[in-house]
Amino acid sequence: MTVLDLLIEHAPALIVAIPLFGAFLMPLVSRVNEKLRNILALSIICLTGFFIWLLATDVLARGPRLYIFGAKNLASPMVRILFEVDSMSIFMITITVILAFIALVYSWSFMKEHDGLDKYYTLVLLLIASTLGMELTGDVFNFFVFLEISCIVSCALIAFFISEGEALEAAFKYIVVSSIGALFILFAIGLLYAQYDALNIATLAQVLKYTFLDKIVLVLLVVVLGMKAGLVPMHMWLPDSYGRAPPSVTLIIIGATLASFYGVLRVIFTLYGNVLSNAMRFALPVNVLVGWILIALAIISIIVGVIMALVQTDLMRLIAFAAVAEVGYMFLAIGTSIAALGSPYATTALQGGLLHLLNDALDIGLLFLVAGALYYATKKRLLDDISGLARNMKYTTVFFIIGLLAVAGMPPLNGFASKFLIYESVYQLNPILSIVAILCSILMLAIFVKVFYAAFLGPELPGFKDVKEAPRSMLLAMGLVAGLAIFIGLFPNIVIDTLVKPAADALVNHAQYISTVIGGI
Amino acid sequence: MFTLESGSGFWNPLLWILIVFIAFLLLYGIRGFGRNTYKKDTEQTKAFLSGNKEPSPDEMHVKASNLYWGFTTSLNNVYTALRKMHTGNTSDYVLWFVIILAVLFLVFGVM
Amino acid sequence: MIEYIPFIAVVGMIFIGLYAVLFRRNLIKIVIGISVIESGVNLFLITLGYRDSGVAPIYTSLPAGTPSPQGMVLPVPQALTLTSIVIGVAVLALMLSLVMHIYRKYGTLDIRKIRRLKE
Amino acid sequence: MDILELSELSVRIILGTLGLTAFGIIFGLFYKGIDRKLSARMQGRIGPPLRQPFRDVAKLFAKENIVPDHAIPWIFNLIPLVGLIAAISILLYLPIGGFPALFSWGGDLIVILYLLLIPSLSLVIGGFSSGSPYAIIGAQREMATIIAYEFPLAIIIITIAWKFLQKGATNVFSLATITATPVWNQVTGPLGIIGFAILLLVLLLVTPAELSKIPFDASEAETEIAGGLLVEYSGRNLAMFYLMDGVKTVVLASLVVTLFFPYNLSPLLHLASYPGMALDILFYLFKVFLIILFSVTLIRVAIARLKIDQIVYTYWIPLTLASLVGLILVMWDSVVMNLFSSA
Repeated sequence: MTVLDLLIEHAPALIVAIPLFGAFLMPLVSRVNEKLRNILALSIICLTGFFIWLLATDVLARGPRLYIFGAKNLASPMVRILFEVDSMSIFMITITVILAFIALVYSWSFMKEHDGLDKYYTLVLLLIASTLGMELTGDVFNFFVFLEISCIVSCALIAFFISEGEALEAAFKYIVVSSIGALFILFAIGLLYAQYDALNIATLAQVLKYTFLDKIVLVLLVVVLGMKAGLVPMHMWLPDSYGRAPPSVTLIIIGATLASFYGVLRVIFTLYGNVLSNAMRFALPVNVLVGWILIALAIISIIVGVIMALVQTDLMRLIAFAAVAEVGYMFLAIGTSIAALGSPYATTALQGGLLHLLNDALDIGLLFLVAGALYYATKKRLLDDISGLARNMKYTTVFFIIGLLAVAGMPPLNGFASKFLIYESVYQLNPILSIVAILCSILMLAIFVKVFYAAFLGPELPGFKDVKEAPRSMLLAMGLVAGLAIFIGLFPNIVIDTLVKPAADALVNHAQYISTVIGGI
Repeated sequence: MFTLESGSGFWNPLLWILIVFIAFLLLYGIRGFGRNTYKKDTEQTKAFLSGNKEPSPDEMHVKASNLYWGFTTSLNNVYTALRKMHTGNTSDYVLWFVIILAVLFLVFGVM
Repeated sequence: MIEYIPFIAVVGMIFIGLYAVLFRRNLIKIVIGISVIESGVNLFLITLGYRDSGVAPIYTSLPAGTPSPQGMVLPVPQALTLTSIVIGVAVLALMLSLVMHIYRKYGTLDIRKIRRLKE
Repeated sequence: MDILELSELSVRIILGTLGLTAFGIIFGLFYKGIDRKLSARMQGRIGPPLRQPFRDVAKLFAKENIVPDHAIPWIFNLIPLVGLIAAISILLYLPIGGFPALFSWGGDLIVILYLLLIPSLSLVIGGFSSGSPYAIIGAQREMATIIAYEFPLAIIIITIAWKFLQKGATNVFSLATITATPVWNQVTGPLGIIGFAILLLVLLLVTPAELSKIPFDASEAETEIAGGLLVEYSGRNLAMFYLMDGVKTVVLASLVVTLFFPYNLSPLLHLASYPGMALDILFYLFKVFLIILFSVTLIRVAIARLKIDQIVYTYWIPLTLASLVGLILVMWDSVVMNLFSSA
């Protein structure tokens, strides 16, 4: 066994362990040197990224991988902490690590003038570790633990600007909502354990029978994870917390939110994959029912998201409402693919939804970075207070234009590629879905054109004569995201073939996920 | 290979970029024939206000919250309802969660 | 009937906690409500692992004559509960510190007055 | 793809772009001239000569190109060009002159729907970037108009695609599929025909708003906001917008022709080769003329300008309802006919 094999074998554990270990190293290194700490944090992410790359090449080529803590094999009883990595997990951890890298590059200049940065970096790395853990784990209880860690850490990060009362308020709302949600997840896990004596997803998926208690579990898991992903009408914590968190970490919090979305996918496609299409309710297969419920919530999310975003005056809150709408697009796509399980357009919809997940993270992330740059340059949050910044902030303007076009789904940027797939698949289930999706994406365009006008165009106000362009590290971070957005927009097929298609196949093909564990006994 | 196929249609970004690039070269050339001078720092670069005296930029600036006024007023009912829904009260956030939970329990036949 | 009492208690605690979160206005009471929900869920997990007249699942100090493993309570729910309690303490501490800071900034603990972020 | 195909493709792209740019600009201006002449005659005036639009462009090129103080110069100058280029790029995806579309494998109806947004969007951003209150008011009205008419437009496009899908076609958004078997051949009964007729009518009413013509030109409204979003534009920048307007007219008329009247005369008359082509081109130009006559000239002569809230209302309530009725009729078409045939 070569060193490389060994590294790949232990990669799933290392991917979580390295940022976790690094997190607690941060206060120590902070005492030595600030710059060293920033470099160390970045290199920890790079190292994690390297392991993710190793693991990705292996998993994409050879199928799912199992990592069992404290044992070579899985023996009965099946209660072991285990990580299971399939192409879907690979897709998610790749997104998370990209977002984390960009956020850290951005933080370098953005957070420079604040104190308490040792804690900041500790929290950021912990959040990254917990998000990666949620996406890698093959065990429901483990998922709960990582979810709770990410919820505690996100809350602390949202409250980071502790001198503002609003940040505290947002953090309190976030922790109330998400800790109640997490407790319900724990309750659901207890129900599952009581029936099947197992905690890992694959075993549960195999023995699940869709009993009365399983229905309760399904509803609890989907609703809680849907809330954590930001489905209307359970979205209200999202604008509060996104709007008040430091813009440099909003990107990572988006990653954590998307991990909850991943949880929904795991629950529906893998955990309940065996039973959904067989069970009946109202003379309909349950997968159609689940799909239509998600579609209904998604449509409400899209509409409420854009309509509320149109009247927001606080820039970051406005972007957060747009993020709600974007989450709606993802749920629309996966709802369609669940409702139409097995038909050819279900696959297209699923791929479109997953690609949109990536694009949403990048586009909304880019807009938050731009909003952060504006905040950094002007110290103003309200759109009414700023004007004519295109004169002094040329690069930021260009990045904002890219973000605007991407988030509104204009060709040839990445948002168009995924929305294109979504429009051209969901209309087959019902034409109205596509119509609403198209209309709301145009409203999204109107919203961000308004932001563009308010922040960048318009006359030069006297207060902004000597506003400076954002510092270099922030420009670099924005440039990286913008570059990715353009790349995915121009070569969508490359991303779809290498990452999205395997992920979609892994979701649909849950038998493989199960047999990896069952065969590993 | 570079064409994104959805099963219902196609989209080839590279082709579009090429077309735009060629058209840009051509039209930029054509545009070059036009006159590109004007008298800087004279009356003619002031904003056109039907001959009224130009107020300071602060007063002339149309604020972001006034934009799309016609659209938001025509959706006034919707906005009133949505504003009522977004109370900002944490208990209401949890209440919505409980409501959705209850509705789905009903739909799935638990209750 | 008697074996159902813990489950009834679990449901009761969860509903009491939810009631506190939904209808009490004081932040501290909301935090207490969340704690009560958490205790309910923990009680649920513990109850799942309970066996009538079972002993603690420690092999080295097993009382003589106990059938193993049938005579022991299940260890896994206890491990889960311990983890959950630890997490619960962290959440509780964080929430209480937030409440403290909020009181400093807003000068009130009434949840209806702490809503500068709305619409 | 070998080197031969690649070179053929690149020649197609280059020549197609150059040719269609020339076509779009020349015929756009030509149709503009016809439109002005006709509307003048309808109002009892003599009207300008047909070549007046060409002269206008030539004159604008010779005028000063003023960049106002409050504008952001690089956006202000770039935007008219972007709009014109986007309008021209649509022509390559549409069947022009009775020939199949040049690159129907490169973009479909959804792509065209989005590309159509870019010229309007460029007007909006151009207006916003000029920093004059009149222009800003005009630009926000234009944006509201875009939102308004996009609703019925989306319904029309999705309905057509859905109908083709029900008939078992593949690549239903592709214009090649739609021109191969016109929508009127997809229906099974009178309900479908009525439905598509309603959709056609709505599309004809969407067209003037896309082109911001009276009665939907609240964004320009010369009499109240002095040209609106174009108020600060002059010289060659204004000429670019002028050309864009002409090209968009051709694009939209061609879109209507493609969706609803993709018929050619040559198979009917058994003409082949060059005479057939010439006839098809003439027939296509005639169809485009008819569309422009109905949806631009007649409407603009007959109706006065609407206020912006009336525009939003018109598109979101009556026209959206009408197109939804069209959608439902098209959806029920086969169902109802099946009922009859089974009974």
